[in-house]
Amino acid sequence: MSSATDSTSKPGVSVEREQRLASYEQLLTIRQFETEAERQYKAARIGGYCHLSSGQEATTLGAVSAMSEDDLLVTGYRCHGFAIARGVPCERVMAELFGRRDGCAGGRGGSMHLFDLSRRFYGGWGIVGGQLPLATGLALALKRQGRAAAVLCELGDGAVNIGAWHESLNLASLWRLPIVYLLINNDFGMGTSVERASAEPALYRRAAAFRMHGERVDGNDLDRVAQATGRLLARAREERLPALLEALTYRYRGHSVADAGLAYRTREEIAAHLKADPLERFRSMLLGIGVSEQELQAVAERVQQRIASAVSVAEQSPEPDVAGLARGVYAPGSAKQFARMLPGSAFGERELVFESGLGE
Amino acid sequence: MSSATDSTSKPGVSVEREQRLASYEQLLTIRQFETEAERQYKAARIGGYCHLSSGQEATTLGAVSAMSEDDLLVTGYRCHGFAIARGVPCERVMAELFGRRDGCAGGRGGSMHLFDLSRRFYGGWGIVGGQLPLATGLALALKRQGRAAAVLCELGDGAVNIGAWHESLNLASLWRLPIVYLLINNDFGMGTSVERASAEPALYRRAAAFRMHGERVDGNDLDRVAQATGRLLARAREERLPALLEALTYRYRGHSVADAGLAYRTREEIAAHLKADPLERFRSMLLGIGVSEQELQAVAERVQQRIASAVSVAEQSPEPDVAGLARGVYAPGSAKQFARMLPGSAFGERELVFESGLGE
Amino acid sequence: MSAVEGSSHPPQGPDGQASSAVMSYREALRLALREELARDERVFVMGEEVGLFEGSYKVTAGLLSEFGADRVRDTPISEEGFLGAGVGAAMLGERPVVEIMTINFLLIAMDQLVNHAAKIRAMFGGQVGCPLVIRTPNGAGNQLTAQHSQSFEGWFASVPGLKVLAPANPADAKGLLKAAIRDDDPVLVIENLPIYKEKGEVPLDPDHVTPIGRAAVAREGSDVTLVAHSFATVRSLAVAERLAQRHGIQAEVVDLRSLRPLDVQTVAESVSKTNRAVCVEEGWPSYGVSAELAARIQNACFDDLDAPVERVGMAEVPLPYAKNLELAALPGEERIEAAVLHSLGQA
Amino acid sequence: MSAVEGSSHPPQGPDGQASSAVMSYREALRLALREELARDERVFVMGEEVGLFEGSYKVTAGLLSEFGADRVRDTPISEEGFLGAGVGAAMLGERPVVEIMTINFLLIAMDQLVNHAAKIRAMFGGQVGCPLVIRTPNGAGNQLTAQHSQSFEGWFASVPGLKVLAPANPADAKGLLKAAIRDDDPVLVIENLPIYKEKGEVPLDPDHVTPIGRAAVAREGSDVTLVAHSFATVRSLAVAERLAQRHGIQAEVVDLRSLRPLDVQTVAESVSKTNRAVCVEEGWPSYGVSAELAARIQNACFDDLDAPVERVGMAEVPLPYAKNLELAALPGEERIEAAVLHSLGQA
Ligand SMILES: Cc1ncc(C[n+]2csc(CCOP(=O)(O)OP(=O)(O)O)c2C)c(N)n1
Ligand SMILES: Cc1ncc(C[n+]2csc(CCOP(=O)(O)OP(=O)(O)O)c2C)c(N)n1
Ligand SMILES: [Mg+2]
Ligand SMILES: [Mg+2]
Repeated sequence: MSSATDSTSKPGVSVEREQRLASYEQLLTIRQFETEAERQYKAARIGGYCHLSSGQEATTLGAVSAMSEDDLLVTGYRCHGFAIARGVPCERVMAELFGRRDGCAGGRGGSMHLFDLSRRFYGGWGIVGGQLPLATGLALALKRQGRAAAVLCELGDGAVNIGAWHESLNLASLWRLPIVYLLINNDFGMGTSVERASAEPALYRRAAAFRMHGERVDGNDLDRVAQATGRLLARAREERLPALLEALTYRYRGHSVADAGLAYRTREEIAAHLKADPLERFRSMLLGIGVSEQELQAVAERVQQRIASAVSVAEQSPEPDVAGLARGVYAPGSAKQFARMLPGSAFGERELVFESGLGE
Repeated sequence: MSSATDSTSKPGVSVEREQRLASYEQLLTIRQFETEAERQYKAARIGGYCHLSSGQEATTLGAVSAMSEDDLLVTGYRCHGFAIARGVPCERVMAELFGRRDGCAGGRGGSMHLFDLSRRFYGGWGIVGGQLPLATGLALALKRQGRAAAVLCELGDGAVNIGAWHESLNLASLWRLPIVYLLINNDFGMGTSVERASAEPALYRRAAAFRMHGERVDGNDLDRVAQATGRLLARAREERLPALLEALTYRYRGHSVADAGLAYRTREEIAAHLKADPLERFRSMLLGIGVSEQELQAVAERVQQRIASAVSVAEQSPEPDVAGLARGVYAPGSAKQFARMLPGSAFGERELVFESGLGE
Repeated sequence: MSAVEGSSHPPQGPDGQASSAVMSYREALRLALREELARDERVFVMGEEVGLFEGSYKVTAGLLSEFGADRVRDTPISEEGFLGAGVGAAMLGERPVVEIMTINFLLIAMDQLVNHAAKIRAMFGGQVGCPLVIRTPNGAGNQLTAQHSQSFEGWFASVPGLKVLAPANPADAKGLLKAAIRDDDPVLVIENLPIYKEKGEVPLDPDHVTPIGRAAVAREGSDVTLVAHSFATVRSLAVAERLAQRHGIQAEVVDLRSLRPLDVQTVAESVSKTNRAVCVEEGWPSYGVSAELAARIQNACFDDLDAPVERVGMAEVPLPYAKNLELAALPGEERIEAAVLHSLGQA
Repeated sequence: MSAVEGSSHPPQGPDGQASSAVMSYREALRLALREELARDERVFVMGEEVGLFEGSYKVTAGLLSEFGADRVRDTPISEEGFLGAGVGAAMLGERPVVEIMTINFLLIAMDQLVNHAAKIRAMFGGQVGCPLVIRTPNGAGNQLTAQHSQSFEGWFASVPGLKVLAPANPADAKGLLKAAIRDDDPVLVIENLPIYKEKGEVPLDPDHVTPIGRAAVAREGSDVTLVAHSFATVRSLAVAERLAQRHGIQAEVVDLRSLRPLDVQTVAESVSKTNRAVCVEEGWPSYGVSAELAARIQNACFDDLDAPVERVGMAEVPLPYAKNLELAALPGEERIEAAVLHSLGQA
């Protein structure tokens, strides 16, 4: 299946060349999307928390590119890149950040809660480590349903010290669930370095506490991330064995747009990491295999246009309907169950909440 | 300090002999106390849950005997033996089980919540794993206060899969806290064997996830338990290094008195374990070093009397004063803060709760 | 409204079986689980000691041997982990029924239930639901002490996205648990330790469910309305008999059955008739279920009330162990009776 | 009752300093922490990002460099672990002040707070206490969405053994936090995201504390009583001005400041005077703080009430992200105003 096997034959090379250019385009799309999101946030068209993943693109894309269509993706709140890598159109992500009807969560989730059922992207979650138990449950359901698919569940280095991590990994291993935990170690959870948070800072080693396979990979190397993820996902699908994959990378921006990101690290440290920038690295590699500057320029222009058009689609998308505020709180049919709650419920929002229906 | 160094000289032997007889008396006291508690429970003089530790006496006594006076003890709900080993008089434990004023928690805690501040026994807790974070906090306080003491925190094999375990051990290791986690592996958490609950069933190995020292000991061997605990407590006091000590033992009775204990294991299994009974083992050892049957008989009689007298003290101890129902809910002085809560509080218990005072 | 209702097919077995049978609350719950496990492959039961041990309160006894370890799944002591696993499985269309041994341990899994399960449908724009059931007993009694005697159901009833049911008798135990399993939203079913052994007539029709959001008038009366749920309903019914016998007072007892949705209408209709209300709960009343009831009643029945709404609940203390203190703290029949008499101006 | 009180020493600096200064709520909290850290060696601050990062809402800025890493302790993301560590440290006589980044994350640590901290003194017969303080902001605003916009303080206020405070202005922020730190019981101090930047006059006397269990009449009025806490007080004060200007209605605003103990007396005195009450909260009203208030008021002021107690809170939905939906869901000034007018029969 992997194109690497074809890499010596001429057509193979050209297929691979196309694929690599496409990968570059995706990496650049994610980077530029984040840059644009920051700009729009500062222009107050995006609210809430906004966590950028600039610097982590190789991990994001590498891992997602190794997923099969049937696999399920779950992430934390730093999820713009994951949504894009999984194929959610930029304009649907941007519209979500703008809180508009065409957003991939209908404008209800925002930056932290992207979701796309059609692409089996099961969110976008905001409580650190909170996605782990439920991602493990998705894997349990896959197993019960006998589906040849696995879950890829992203988490950050900050999430490995929370109880939910421990309980989830134990269950996954005990029950042999098809799940790969992708631990993005970007050195920090907010302002706290891994060493200041984790008594065992070689995080992948913690998998051993559950007799689970754990390994570490250079998260700035797209190929290695893709290979490792692909191998572990295949093993999860076929042998029902979970695994922990730790990817070492770095975030260039602050924890969220509100954080300058300098209270806990130096400019020099950031600069040093910028030298290993996965985009630059990929670019050099492309130039090395004979891609021209013009071709790269063309990619950059397409990306720029895509982002610009995402912004304009988002701008033009209507706001959600206020009358539907309570829509989706409960499943269709529930309004009947709530009908007898009305007397004495003068909370000032009766019209908004009860009368507009709940699931309807 | 250890009497073992003196074991060749004549006076040393005699001191050791006395100590060993005393240990035997304590082991037997715990065993007989549990037997009596079961009897009293079945006679409906003890209520609530009642968890017996018969079979686990060598671990209990071995570990507690290695504590210094200044060390702190924390346990789960299976704590009768720990209280007795720490020196709480049997009658104060029995009175607690009877729910009487002379109980070591004033009749308010019951079987699961024994407590004795004067002996630095900090409870007696009923939520599985719930004692771990707070025991870790006691160790933090010891460290802040610069005290040459450590915490001994008991937990069961069932508690190692709960989030609180993970968070606590990570903090203890990260902050170098003086605490030894004594993991009593008695093969089961209720009806669930270690293998059915823990993906890594060699539980002591889990300490490695926190770069913490972990080791396993035969929990039916009082000396080994005492040695290991003593060594690890000393290390905790002196080097501020936490540790995990797993003691392998077995509980003969059901999970609680209400459980026959046979749905999940066979009579044969229990019988096999009875062959390694720590009391029998200790008894043989005593006979081996020249203790006479008469001496043992004298011990047995003293123990029997002690337990009988504990029951009669408990019986005679008055019930707590109903008018003081709310006593101790808040610190002294708090009634003033609550005084303005009275209007509109017609809950039918105003007299009991508010008017009898809170801390007063 | 009768205590059992909503059955669409009048129950009639193929060989003329009885349409109902007397069984305990515990057995009624077990029957509901059995029927739903048999009806729908997606249903599975998960929790501590639900399998081999047959349930710590024996609700799931026999199910492991009937349905196997995949459908009746024992878990480690990891409430947050396995409740969360239920959340995820439900998102993928399974119908997990998670048992939390007692409501006290649900505090460990709050994040998965409140911050996750309750949010899923709305937060992602309706793309996916979470048809999860959580069964757990609340309540005190038998000297289980401060950490094991609590009633937190009002907290969950405050959370949009959740539904909270609390059957007070065997028929509703079966009917509401089945309704919960068939519902497309996360539903918390509050069981109760002292009621497990109570017996009652239970419909045998496997398609009988008790509708969600409907209170029941468990006893008719004209002088005062007792509003309760779960074990407090049992106590209230006993007090109502006592009031009739000793004082000639006819108390109506409204059994809420559902805390969210809350059937304010049935409560209000009753209070409008009796003009007096006493709200009873097993838990602490301050900021409890009775607070919401009193707040609703004073609003819906402002002009009908002849006396302030009274509330009775557990004394506001961590429940002590000693039997005499426990009895003094619990909302016993005397305390409820006193509140009724107070409401009627007779004390 | 004035908003600041309980100062025993009239504040007078050695070189004639001012007795109060204008500062933000955030700064007032920081000053309280600094003063208490300086006063008492046993006090230490612990939480995620409280040190090097200077606090995610900058409350603890500067404290690490002033007091060092032992007194201002950064933690891993382990809410249950470090809150529990606070419980244990408090049992041994320390005075930990634990920061939980927002109240939404407190759900992870419920067990340590509710099942442990709250029980300690009573369950062990009074042998040991737990003088722990937990600071955490509640509330919504700025599109933080469903998982980050909640107000659970009523849940904690229902738990015997805990005390729950909720300052609404800088002076009380300082005075109540100091009172909490000096108190011998576990105290939850509810801060609030939107108020952090609000400014006000704050007493500088380091011995000034605001007494626990005393509400404040934040504005006097005769026509209706608005009862609120935390940010809802700020909103209510704004609505009161609006009502005066537009409708000639004089609203009295009672700022609860303390939810447990609850100063029912101040509320009842006010409602007995105005004969009408509107209870306002940022969170969901069903089973919320306003339920307890309405229940208490209808009982304490039964004969004085001219209209049912009204309640205003967040729409009962997981808070959506889109700005227009968020605004529609929050208990904004229009909604409060409408409830007041309704209470007065003017709408
Ligand atoms: C349980 C919980 N505690 C605290 C927070 C606040 N918080 C949000 S992100 C974050 C840091 C997480 O770091 P990491 O897991 O390394 O992910 P990264 O931000 O680096 O992607 C914290 C503390 C939260 N959302 N949930
Ligand atoms: C959080 C929590 N979940 C469930 C329970 C119910 N429970 C009480 S004891 C127990 C088994 C614990 O086993 P283990 O830790 O091995 O201790 P042992 O009983 O063997 O001493 C369980 C599940 C509880 N008390 N707390
Ligand atoms: Mg990180
Ligand atoms: Mg065990």
